[in-house]
Amino acid sequence: QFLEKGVLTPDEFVEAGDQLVLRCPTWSWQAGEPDKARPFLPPNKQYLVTRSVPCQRRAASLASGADAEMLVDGDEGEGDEGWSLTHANHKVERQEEAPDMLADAVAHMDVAGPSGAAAGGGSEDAGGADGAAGEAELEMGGMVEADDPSALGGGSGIVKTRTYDVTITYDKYYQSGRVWLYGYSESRQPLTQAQLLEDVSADHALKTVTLESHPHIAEGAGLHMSIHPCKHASVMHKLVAELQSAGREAKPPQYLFLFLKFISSVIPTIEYDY
Amino acid sequence: QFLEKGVLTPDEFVEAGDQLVLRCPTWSWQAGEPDKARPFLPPNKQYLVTRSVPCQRRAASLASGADAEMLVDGDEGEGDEGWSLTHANHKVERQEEAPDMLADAVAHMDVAGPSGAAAGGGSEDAGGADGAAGEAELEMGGMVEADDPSALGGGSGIVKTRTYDVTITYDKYYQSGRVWLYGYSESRQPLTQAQLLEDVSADHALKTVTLESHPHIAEGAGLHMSIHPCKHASVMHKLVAELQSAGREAKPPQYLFLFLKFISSVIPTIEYDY
Amino acid sequence: MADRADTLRFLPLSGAIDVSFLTELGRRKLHEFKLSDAPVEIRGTFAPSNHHEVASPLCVSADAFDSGGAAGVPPSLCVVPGTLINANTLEDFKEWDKAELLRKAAAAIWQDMCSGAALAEPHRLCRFLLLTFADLKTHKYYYWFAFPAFALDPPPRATPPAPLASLLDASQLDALRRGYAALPASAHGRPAFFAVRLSCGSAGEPVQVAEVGPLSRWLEWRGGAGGREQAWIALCDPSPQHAGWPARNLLLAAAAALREASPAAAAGLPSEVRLTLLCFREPVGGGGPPPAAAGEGPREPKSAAASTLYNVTMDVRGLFGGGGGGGGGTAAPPSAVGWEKNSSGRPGARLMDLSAQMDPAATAAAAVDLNIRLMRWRLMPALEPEKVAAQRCLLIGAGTLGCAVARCLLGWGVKAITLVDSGNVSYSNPVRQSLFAHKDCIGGKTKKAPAAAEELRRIFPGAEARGVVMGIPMPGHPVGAAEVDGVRADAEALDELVQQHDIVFLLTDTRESRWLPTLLAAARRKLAVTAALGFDTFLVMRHGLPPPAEEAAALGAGGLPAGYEQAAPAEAAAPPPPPPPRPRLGCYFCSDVVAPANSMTRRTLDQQCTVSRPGLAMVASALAVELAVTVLHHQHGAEADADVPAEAARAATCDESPLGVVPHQIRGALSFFRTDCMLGRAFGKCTACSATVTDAYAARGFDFLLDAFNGGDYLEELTGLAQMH
Amino acid sequence: MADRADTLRFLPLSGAIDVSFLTELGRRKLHEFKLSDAPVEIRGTFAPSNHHEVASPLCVSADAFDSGGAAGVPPSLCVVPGTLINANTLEDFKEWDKAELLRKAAAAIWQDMCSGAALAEPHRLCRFLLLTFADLKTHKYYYWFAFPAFALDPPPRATPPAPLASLLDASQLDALRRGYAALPASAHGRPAFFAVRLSCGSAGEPVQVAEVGPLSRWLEWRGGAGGREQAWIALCDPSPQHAGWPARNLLLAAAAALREASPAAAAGLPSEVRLTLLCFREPVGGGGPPPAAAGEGPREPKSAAASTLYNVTMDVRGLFGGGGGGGGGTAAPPSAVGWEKNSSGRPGARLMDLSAQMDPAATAAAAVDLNIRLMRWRLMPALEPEKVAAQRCLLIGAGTLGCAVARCLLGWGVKAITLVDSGNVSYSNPVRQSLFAHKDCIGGKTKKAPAAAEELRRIFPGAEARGVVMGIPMPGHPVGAAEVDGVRADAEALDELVQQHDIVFLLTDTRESRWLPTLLAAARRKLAVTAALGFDTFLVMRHGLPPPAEEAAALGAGGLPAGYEQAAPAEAAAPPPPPPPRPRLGCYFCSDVVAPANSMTRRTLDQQCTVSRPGLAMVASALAVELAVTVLHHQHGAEADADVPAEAARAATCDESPLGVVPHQIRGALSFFRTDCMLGRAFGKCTACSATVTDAYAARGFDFLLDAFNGGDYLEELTGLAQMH
Ligand SMILES: [Zn+2]
Ligand SMILES: [Zn+2]
Repeated sequence: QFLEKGVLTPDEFVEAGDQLVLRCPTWSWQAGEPDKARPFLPPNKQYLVTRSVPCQRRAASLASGADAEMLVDGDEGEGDEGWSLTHANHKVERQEEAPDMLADAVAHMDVAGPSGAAAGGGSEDAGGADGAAGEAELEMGGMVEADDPSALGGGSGIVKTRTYDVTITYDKYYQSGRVWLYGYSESRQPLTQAQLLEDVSADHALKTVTLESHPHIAEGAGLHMSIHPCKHASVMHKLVAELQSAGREAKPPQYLFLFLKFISSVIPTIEYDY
Repeated sequence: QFLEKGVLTPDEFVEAGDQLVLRCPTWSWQAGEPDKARPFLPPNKQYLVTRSVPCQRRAASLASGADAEMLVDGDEGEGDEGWSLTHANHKVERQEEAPDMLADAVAHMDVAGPSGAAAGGGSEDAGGADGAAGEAELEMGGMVEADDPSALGGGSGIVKTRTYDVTITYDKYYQSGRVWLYGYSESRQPLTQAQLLEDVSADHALKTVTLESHPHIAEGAGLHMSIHPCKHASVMHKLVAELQSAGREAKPPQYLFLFLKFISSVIPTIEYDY
Repeated sequence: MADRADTLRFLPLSGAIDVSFLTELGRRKLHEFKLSDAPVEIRGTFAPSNHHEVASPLCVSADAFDSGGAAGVPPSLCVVPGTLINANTLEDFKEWDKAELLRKAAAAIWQDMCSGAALAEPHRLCRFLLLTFADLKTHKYYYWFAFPAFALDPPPRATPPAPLASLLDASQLDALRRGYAALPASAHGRPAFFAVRLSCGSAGEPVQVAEVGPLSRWLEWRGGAGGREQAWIALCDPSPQHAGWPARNLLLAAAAALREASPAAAAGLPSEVRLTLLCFREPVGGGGPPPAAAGEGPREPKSAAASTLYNVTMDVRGLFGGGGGGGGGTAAPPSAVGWEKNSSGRPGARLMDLSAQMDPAATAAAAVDLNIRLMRWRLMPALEPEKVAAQRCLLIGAGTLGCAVARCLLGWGVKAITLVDSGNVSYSNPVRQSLFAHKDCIGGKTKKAPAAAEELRRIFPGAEARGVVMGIPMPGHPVGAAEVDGVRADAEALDELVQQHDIVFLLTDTRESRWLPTLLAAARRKLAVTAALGFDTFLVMRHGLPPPAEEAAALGAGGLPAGYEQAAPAEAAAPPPPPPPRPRLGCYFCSDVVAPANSMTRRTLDQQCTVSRPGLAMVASALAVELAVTVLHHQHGAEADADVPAEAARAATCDESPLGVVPHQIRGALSFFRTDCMLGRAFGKCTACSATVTDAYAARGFDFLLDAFNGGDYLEELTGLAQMH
Repeated sequence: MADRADTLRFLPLSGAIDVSFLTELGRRKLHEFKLSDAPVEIRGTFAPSNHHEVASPLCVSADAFDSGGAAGVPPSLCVVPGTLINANTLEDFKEWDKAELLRKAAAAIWQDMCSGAALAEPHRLCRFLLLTFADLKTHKYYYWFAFPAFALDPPPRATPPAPLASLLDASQLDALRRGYAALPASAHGRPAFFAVRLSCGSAGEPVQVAEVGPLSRWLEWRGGAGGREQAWIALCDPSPQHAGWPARNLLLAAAAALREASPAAAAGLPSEVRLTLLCFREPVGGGGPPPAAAGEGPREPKSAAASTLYNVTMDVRGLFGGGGGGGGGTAAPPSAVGWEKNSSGRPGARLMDLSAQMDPAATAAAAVDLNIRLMRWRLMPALEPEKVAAQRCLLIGAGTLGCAVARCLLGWGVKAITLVDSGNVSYSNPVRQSLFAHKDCIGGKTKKAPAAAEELRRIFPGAEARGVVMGIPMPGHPVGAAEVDGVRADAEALDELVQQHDIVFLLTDTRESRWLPTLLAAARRKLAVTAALGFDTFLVMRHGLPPPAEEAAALGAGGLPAGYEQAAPAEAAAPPPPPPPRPRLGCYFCSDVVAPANSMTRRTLDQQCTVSRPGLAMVASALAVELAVTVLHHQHGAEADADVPAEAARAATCDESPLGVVPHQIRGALSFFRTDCMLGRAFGKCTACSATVTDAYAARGFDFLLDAFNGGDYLEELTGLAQMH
């Protein structure tokens, strides 16, 4: 039913995942928490992951220009909505400014906001004055390392970016893949939910992002951001139809490549492989 | 505004209460719980009470016949609803059957029902087998009273009835009296709310009965049944208008007599004085 | 007269404890008595009986503890002094030497009688004992009243009572009443005992009430004016018939006074004493009848108790200290009686159990029940809230819609609510899903269905709410071999649930999850109500009920119900065939031309991810419940047909319940703040409710379902829908 | 070349701890390590950089504890062995002798270098230390990575790096990649270090990649084929530019191997060693590019990092045991460096604070915020959920309507909700009033307003909910002298509350209790929305906003706004007068011809005691909120005019917000399952919102209110309404 409806069976998902891992070795299968394993998938192939994927810019910075590549047809109503992706919006240009760490910190404060629960997060980026066992206190103190002219310090042209762990699970209900994102700030703090949302393109309808516990990962990490799969089948169906009308073949093993291409329009600045 | 709108000021309420106490000495003023006293009423004239008023039959037994005396005109809608009382339905005929104690007990059980909270109530009337320290256990045991041929036993023609404590408070919001009922079964158990409802005439619209804590009595007693005063003013207005059209005068001191006449149509079998 | 005299029997007083007394007793026990069980002086009151067959009890209220006699007691009541003994334990209460208690109290009364104090201060005659134990923790109060009296041997005898009205005419009766009302107030309220002086005219002349006075005057009045005057002793009688209990001590006190008054003559007097006792039961007091303005003429008299007169003969031999000794009253008192009998007629304590009053769950149940009744009273007699409340409701989905529907059902008094959902409560749920709170999100492992059921019980302890954690198998969602058993169990459990309930609410957020419940509701002929949301539009509809199986089979065979085919040969004139049934109403899937599996690519209202205006679910859920309630009130219930009221003539709808029209579908749009009723008939090729489908389910059961779950086109082929593409 | 050589600087590795590692660390700490802080062998991974300015971190994940080398590690990653020391306390963590720790780890590496083991098993060269302290209670994790390396004096020097592509043509580059990919798998995943053999053709001929092999081959390849071959040492480089940190030990190991390989020659060799270092950064691995089907042609190349070559010169004098001693590697190691720097660039530990992730309240706030954003994304860009969420809402009444309105507001993300009510929660409330539960009934003393506010916070901790226990003074309810101060305080407090909020919802169950809030909302120009219930009918309406005071004054004076009168003389051409304003919308009282005090006898919708069909309040409350939200989206906000869409042409409404029509009144009847929009203009004699009334309030304040409360006809006389009777 891949061609007809854009949906995928569990077996097809495994097949497509094997293809992805084979061709894009930054991806790998994971077993996940054993007690969360789904019976219809092999124990060691429960989900796919690629880690520490850089994400240099915020999706909002792409808002105006880069969208011409992506067409959404259909209307807002109950009609025949869908995606038409002619080009994945994946080219990242050099950004002159450093990542906006202040905004980072402010966004975090917004969320914790009035409840006074603000703690940690990206705050120390903004000066480390938030008191939560600031790093200054943890500096080496008495111990002095040998002077090391061989080590590069700042100004090396190396950019620190947000990084994401991207996982793909199989959604039995929607018979489709489902993407989950867990992000870290430039200083390796887990991103708050508000920060995560900065990396989602808000410019199109039909995107439904949720924050949930990951189905295969221990709860300790907090919530993962996920693109809700309710529209995946219809979008995949559309993409398959486009390919076919262009005379190309589309088979389940290629599902994830197409799928990730589609997802990259939702999270355009997260530079995972596919 | 008594004539115009059927409402009463606190002072008029006191005046009317004094009249009631004077003419129907079974009624008396009460101070109630000092910390619940309302400032706009004299401390020792917070509410009116008459106790142990017998109530031999259930209101439901009056349902069919006796209502011809009471006319309700107006419709159910938003129009000009009202009461027309030509005759208070207060005559109680001899009832051949003993009060239906079984029904009493069953009604009680209905309420406590599935929650298993049934305890006490009128249950021992039905045989005392409900285990809650049955009275049998409390009988005199070893001690035997002298044989007493002068004492009447059963079969004396004396009927045990439910009894009610009837109180009238002043409702500041509705500027009217408000009647509260607390009842006891034939064996002097407090009536459950379901039992209380058996003594309210259900045959007319516009009656709104609530169960609430009494505004001047300690909470320990449980809830009292009250006729909600939301319609009192309009009914009183109507009654006053009728009196006037019949050429009689209607003044605030007579309020409570009229009021109790009106209330007696809601609780037709509770034989209080007015 | 003596030959007609029989043992005079007295109606025992009945002690009535007020809840307010118990509340006050509890308070004093805690703050004042503590562990003391020393006697406490209290007071009770009784009224003269004013109902011909109801006795006035001796009431003990919160003000029983008030010192200062009758202060605050209404003038219509007689005050009775009493002694309270509050035991510390139930054991103490049981073991208390009640005989001794009574004996002591009686001895005091005896002393007063013999000394003559009783006549001067007659409140000494009527006393009571109250032994209590307050189990404050369980709200149980044990109590036992005693009204001490003396058992004489032989007992006093009397002629049958004569109605006072047979002796006094109306004017004399009135004089008596006025005389009583004019008695000076005492420290014990309305006088319970008094004396009446009568002047007897010559033979044939009526008796005249000469004076009403305190009991102390009786002795002086007795036999005055050379025998032309009589004096009665009178009791303000709590008993409506017979003589009231306080008369016992009154009579004995009077007899004692007689002996005392003429000690010299005492020895010579006959052993019998004759007295006239008036049991006074007049509604005296107050400032007269209410003003005429209060109604149309004087109030209807109650079936009032009537005063009566007794001619009493007492054998006082040996009672007052042998033959002679006057003055001292030192004779031993007769044996005392007076512990109250319980409701079985045996001496025994009673129990007032306030635990039901104090039980919040029972109180809540009663309050909710009352609210439901109130609704009927408003729309009497059409509304059947009990019928609504008795419905067992199955809610498929415990999300925004499920929570709101459950709450609305609770508002209608529905207790049996089962929620089916497989999901967990997530952090964004509580602000929209009204049965969850923040705590349910923490940990991410709280299942919605049981959490919702628990909250329903938290709202109303009487709710019989159940949460079933279960996924709904769906067509087009193939079942792997390893999962077949689990899916079978789910499908069977769901069927079981549908059969156990009366109404099925379909409240999931996707199209295909409604398929199996729709099919099961059709197969089991249960009322099904669907609510579905868009962003700012909603659909609420009821599913038409398929005809009963036998009827459907008969109609399918040839148009005549099955029963007729058998009956026809036997009867000469076959009954006329029933009118052809109107096409029934459709289900949620009836307007589809594809099977539900396709829903992913054909999005309709409910297939969008659940992002809608927050008010939408509240509106749709409420309407779903109200629609079901309206349908329940229709004479044909779930089989009721629907009609869309024409815009111009709304009132002229063809099918109504007492609650109003019973539409089939209600569609609304928040963008217009409008709702409209629509109607759709059942579709013969419907993939969820057509006979083809229900028959296939009846025949093949889970195997059929499995085919539907697995095969995308199976349902379309089966129903013939595929041919329409 | 030497003259161009400069100190070679290495990009330090960056340690990246994964949350999953912390979770696993916490678990092992609890169940395995307990109080042990003994070293634990773990593993980390890094990938070669594939982004021209982003360095690949050394990642430590939950699987770091997995024994068995690289099992489960994707083939694209290099495995790095590490040592974990988990301190028991923060003090231990701080006080730990980090210099000693580093020294020991470096000594082991030194030993491997000197013994030659490093070249044979190059994973011995790249190691890491990880010192941690897990504060499991506060979800704070302290950690410090060290990547031991040796600081040589003088440091190695190198010429500027040459891009690999400048030396190798495309085919040779490909050969190199394929050669690397074909390297045998090791127990440590993708080889981090390897060797490349090159054959150098005659002058001018391009360099050919002859072979790619393990690092151990390097020594043998070096200088083979009579100098016509070269050998490079290569690092799979995590750094996108510069040389990656692991190259430091690689270079030193190579130098040591050189000395070792020819001990005899060692003494005679020059003190400088020259090496060629390849920093390999190719996206090697996998089964080739994705199939063409995945898109239109090959994927856009990332801004990939490029491999580079360094010609390195190392001064090794005195490094390896003076001049002579080969074989032993007994020389003291150079000083070690490698503790990671913190984000300030100073050596220091880092902290990962998961408390925000673990804080349920923050999580809930984020989840709700997300839900709100989702709504905008659906209706982008018209929806302004932030604007809605920022409204401060005052709810007069915390009963059935108040609870439902508050819940619906919460659904819209509104946080500032104040409920005003003076009542207690009674037993029949919870089944209909959705912010109360059974527990709130017990005792009968729980105030509705604070209980509702508390429940709102229980639902959503971010709610800034307040409950104000306060009665609403009402016209026609005279205020006794003793009460004046209290009523004044209430009225003033209510005015204060109205001013502090943006929207006032009127949700009481009687007519006259709406009067004061209506007046205050008009006086303070706040949007007021009323909901009122009958048994099965409801009314939801917004109150028209009076013109601003100055404008009203101006209009009252003569029709021209006040500003114009002053400006006119100065300007030659006065601007044209503004068009006459359309009559504004009415308030709840505008259609009345009697003042609210009369309501007792003139019952309208809301004056009946609150017995209504349970669904009614849910519908009315939801519509009240949605109406307010729609109005907020209108360009004129609360001043928006309304129009009733004609039945025939619903779409052609004149005044709409992006959310749809903005009606004035919505009336609905459950008996028809219909709602209709209606419109009523403001009434000049309105007792609640007319200028007469608001002016009187502005002028006389509470004294005016007191007259209104006390005098039944005061308002009618004031407004002139009395003349209309
Ligand atoms: Zn159907
Ligand atoms: Zn107005």
